[in-house]
Amino acid sequence: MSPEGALLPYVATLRDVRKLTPDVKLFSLELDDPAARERFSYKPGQFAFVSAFGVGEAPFGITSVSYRQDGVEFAVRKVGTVTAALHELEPGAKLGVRGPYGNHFPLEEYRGKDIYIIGGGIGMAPLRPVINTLVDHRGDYGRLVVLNGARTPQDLVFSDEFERWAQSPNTRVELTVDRGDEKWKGRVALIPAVVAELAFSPQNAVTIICGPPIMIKFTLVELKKLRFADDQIVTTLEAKMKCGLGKCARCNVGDKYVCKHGPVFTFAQISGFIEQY
Amino acid sequence: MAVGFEPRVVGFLCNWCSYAGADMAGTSRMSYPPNIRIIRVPCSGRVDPLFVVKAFQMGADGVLIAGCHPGDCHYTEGNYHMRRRFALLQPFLDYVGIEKERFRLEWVSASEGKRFTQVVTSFTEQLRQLGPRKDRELMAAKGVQRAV
Amino acid sequence: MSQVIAREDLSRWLNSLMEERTVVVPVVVGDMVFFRPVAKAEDMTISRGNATLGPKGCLFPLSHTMFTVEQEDGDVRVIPSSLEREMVVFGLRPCDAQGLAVFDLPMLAEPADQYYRERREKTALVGLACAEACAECFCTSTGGGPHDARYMDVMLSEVPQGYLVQAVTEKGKKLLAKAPLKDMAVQAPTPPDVPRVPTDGIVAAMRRTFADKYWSRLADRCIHCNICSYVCPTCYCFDIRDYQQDGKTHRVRSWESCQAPGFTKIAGGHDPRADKGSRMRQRFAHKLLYFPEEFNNVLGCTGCGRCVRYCPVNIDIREIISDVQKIGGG
Amino acid sequence: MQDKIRAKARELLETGTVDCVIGYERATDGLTARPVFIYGTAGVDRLVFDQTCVHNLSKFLLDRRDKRTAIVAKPCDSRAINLLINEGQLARDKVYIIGVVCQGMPEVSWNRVSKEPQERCQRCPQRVPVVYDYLVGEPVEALPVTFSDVEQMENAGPAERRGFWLEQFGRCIRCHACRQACPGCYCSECFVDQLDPTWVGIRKDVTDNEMWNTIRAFHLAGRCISCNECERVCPVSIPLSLLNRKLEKDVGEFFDFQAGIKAETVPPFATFKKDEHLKGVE
Repeated sequence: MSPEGALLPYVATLRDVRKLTPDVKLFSLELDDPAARERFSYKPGQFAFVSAFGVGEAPFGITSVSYRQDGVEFAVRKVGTVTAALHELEPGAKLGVRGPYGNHFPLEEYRGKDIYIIGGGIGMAPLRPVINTLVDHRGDYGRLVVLNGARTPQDLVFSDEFERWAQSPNTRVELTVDRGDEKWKGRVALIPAVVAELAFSPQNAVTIICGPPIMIKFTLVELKKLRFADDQIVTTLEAKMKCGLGKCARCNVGDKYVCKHGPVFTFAQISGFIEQY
Repeated sequence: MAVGFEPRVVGFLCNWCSYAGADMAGTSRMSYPPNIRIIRVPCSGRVDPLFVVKAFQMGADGVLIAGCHPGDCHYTEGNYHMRRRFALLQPFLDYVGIEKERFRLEWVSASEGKRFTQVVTSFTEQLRQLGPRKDRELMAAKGVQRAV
Repeated sequence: MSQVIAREDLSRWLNSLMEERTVVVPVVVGDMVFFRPVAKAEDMTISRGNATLGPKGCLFPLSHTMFTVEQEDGDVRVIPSSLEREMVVFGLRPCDAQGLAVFDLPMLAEPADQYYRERREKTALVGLACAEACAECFCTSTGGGPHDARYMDVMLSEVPQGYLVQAVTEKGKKLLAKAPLKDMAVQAPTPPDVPRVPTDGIVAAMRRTFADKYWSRLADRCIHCNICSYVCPTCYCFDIRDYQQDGKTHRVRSWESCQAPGFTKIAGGHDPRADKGSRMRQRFAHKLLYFPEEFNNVLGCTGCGRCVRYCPVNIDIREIISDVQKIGGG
Repeated sequence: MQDKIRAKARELLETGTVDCVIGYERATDGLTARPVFIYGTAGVDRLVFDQTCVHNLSKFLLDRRDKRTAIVAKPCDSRAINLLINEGQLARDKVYIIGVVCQGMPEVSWNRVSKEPQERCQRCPQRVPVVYDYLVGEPVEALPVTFSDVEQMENAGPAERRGFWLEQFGRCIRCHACRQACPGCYCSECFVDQLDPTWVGIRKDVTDNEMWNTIRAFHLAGRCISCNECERVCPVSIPLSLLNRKLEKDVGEFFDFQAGIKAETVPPFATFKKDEHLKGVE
C-alpha cells in the first residue's frame, strides 16, 4: 500500500451489517491486507474515510475500539449519496478505508475523574468507543454516566449494549426520547432538560458531548449553569472534508483544520477560534 | 458509410403508449434492429433535455423519444410540452454539431407495434447512413486537451 | 561574461528538450494565453504580462484521476496514477513560480501529497523575467519581484542579443547541458518599477478586523463566481469524487473554490459558512492570516494581479489589504 | 445622467422609500465601474453612471427579496427584473427601478474600455428600459433585432460547428461564473451540483463541460434576456451568447416570444397549443 499522501484507501471486506435503527446501520469491516490491519490502530475519537467504490467516500467516526481487534466498525446514518450506497451493501462486499485521521479523546488525562457522556442521535457513534474503553477499564476512572437521547425509542442507536454498560460498576445509563411510543416507559424530554434534572457535579469531572448543533447549543447552557468550565466540556466536530490531511481546506474553521487539529476539541478551544462555528 | 458500424440508439419510451407499442411488436414477433436500448419513462413529457444530452455524452449515436399521439397523453398534456421542448432542443443540438438526424421525436400508440418497428428501423438506417460521431477526430484536429 | 541564448536558438533548445520531456509553453488562444504542451516550440508566444491561467494546472491539474479501482470476480485493485514523462514549463513569470513555492508549503508538508510531489519533482521551471509591470501587479509587496529567480530552475531575461541565461538550480544546469549558449558581456536589465501595496502589518490587522462588518458589506457585490480562486496561483482547495468510465471507477480530484455556495455544507444540511460575507472573508483570511501564521509569515498571495484583472465586480485584493490595515491598524 | 441618478437616490433614501440603492461606483482602476450598495444619503455621491456601467445588477435583488431596494437598470437589466417578477422571485412593489436609456455599451474589463460598442449591443433592439419607475435619459428609437452572428454559425457545416464547440467546451474550467452572474440562474440546487443522480461528472473534461454548457443554456431557453453577463464574466472567453442567442432566435421564431418584455406574458415552456405546427416536428 502506498503512503497516505496518495489518498489511497485500503481495500476492506464487509464482514457484518447490523441494522441499529430505521436509518442507521452498523458496518463491521476487515482490512484485506494483514500488514495494513496491523498498522490500522486507532484511538477513540479518530475517524476514517470509507469508500463505496464508484460513488465516493465520506468521513465517519470509528465506532469500535482498536484493542479488541474484532473489526473496524462504523455506524452510518443514511443522509447522502455515499451513505445511501453503503446502506445497499451486504456482507462480503468490498469497500475502501483510509485513516485513521485526527486527534482523539485524551482518555489518559481523565483517569480518576467522573465522566459524563452525552450523546444525541447518531452523535453516539464516536462516543461508543469511549464508553467501551471506560467500561473495559472501569477501575481507572470515577463515576460514569451515559446520557443518550434520540428522536424516538427506535432511534436509540446502541440499545443492545445499554444493559452491558449499565451493569458495570459505578455506571449509569440514562435514556430519553423526544417522542415516546406505546412501549416506551422511560423519559420523554430533551437532553438539556435531563442534564438539568440529573445535575452533574463539575467536581473532578469531564463531560463529553456529541450530537446535533442545536442540542449541543442548549446543553452547553445547562452545563454552564452547573458550573462546568469550558475546558471540562469536550466534543467532536463534524465538518465537510475531502482529504483528512489538512490540505483540501474544506474543514477550515478559522485557522484550524477540523481534520488535523481536531475533530476533538474542548469548548475552551472552540470559543478561542477566530471564526465562530 | 462506415464498414461494420452499428449505431447505438437510446430510446425513451412513454409507459402508456410507446412502450406498450414496443411490447406489442415483441409479442407479435415482429423484428426490429437490436440497436435500440429502451428506457421506459412515465410520459414523453418526463424526458428532460438532460437525459438527451447525457445519452449523447455517454456515446449514443442517436436518441429517440416516443410518446402518445397528441391528444392521447395519459396525463393529458405531457406530450404537448415535450413537443415544444423537442422543437427547440433538436435545432439547438444541431447547432452545437449533434446533427438533427440523430435526434427524433415520434408518436407511437399502444396498438402500433408495426409502426414502432418501422420507426426503429428507419432511424437505425438513417444513423447508419450518417456514420459514427466524429467527436474524437475533431477534438484531435482542434487540439482539445482531455482531462487526465 | 554572461551566458546568452539567441532568440532563434531558444526554439531549437526547447525542441531538443522535447525528445525526452513534455514541454509546456504559453500559447495564445484568441485574446488569452494558456500554458499548454506543444509538439514544436514555434507554437509558443512570449507575451507581455501574465497568462490567463498560470502554470498551476501543470502541477495540480484542473482535474485528474488519482487512482482507478478495478473490480473483477470479487477482487479489487487500487491503481494509483503517475506522471510518465518529465516536464519542462517554459515562460512562467516570477509571481507564478512563487505561487508554486507557496503551494509547496501545504502540499509537501508531511504527509506530502503524492501526486503533487511527483509532478513537482519531475518538472523543471524555466522562467522569464518581467520587462514591464502590469497595472494590477504588486509582486514586490508580497515578497517577490519582477526579476526574482529564486523559485525557478532556469531564469531568462530579455536583452538585445537574445536572452540572458541564469542556471538557478542543479536541475536547471542539467537542462542547459546541451543548450546553444554563447558567452557574451551583457548588462543584466534593470527590473521595472512595480506598484507597491504596503503589507507590513496585514497579518495582525486581519486578526483585528476579523469580526468587522466590513466583510459582509464587501460581499454585497460579490457574485461568488469563483473566478478569483480559479485564476489564483496559490489557491489550492480541491474536491474529490468518483467518476465511472468504461466500467472502472476513477477517483478524481478537481479544483474547487471556497467561494462556491455549499462548499462547507455537510450531508446533514448544516453549513457553517452559508452567508456571502463569511465565505468572502474566508478567502482573504486564508491568504493573509491563516497561511502566514501557519507557514512562517509567508503570504498566500504573490501579487500576480489576476484576481484584480478578472473579478467581474472589482473586488480588489490591493484595496482590501489597504482597507484592512486602515480599519485594523495597530 | 449621473446627477439625476444621485438626486433620485438621495430622495429615495431620505424619504425612506427604499433602504438601499444598488448602482455603480468607480472601480479601483479609476476608469471603469463596479456595483455599489448605498445604504444612506452619505454615500450617494459615490454613484456614477457612464459607458463603463456594463454589469446587470438585477441579480443582487435576489439577495434582498424582502427589502425595499432601488436599482439602476439599463434596458437589458430591466428585462431581467421583469423575468424575475414573472417567475415569482421578486415583488414589483419592493423594487424601485431607476431606468437608464442605453445607446449600447462598449466592451469593458478591468482597466480596459473598447472604442466600439459591444457586438450584442449593436444587435439589441431595446434602447429604453421595458419597466421603470423613473427614467433617466432621452428616449431613443428602437432598432431591429438581427441574428447575423447566429445565422453564420447555423450556415456552417455540422463538422465545422462540432469542431468549433468542442474547442470552446474543451477550454471550460467549470468555475460556474456564468451561472453565478446570470439573473435567471437562481435554483436552490443547480443540476451541476446534484450528486444523486450526478449529471455532470467531477472530471473537467470536454464531454462533461459540454453537458454543463448546453444544459445551462437550455435552462435559459425562453428566459435569457440577453444581458450577456455570462459571456462578460467568463474567464476563458467562451462565446456563450452564441448559444443563448440561438435559443432566443428560435424561441422568437417558433413562439413569437421575447423574455422579460412584459412581466405578465406566459413563457413558452409553461404553455402549449394543441394544434400548433412546429418546425421539425410532425
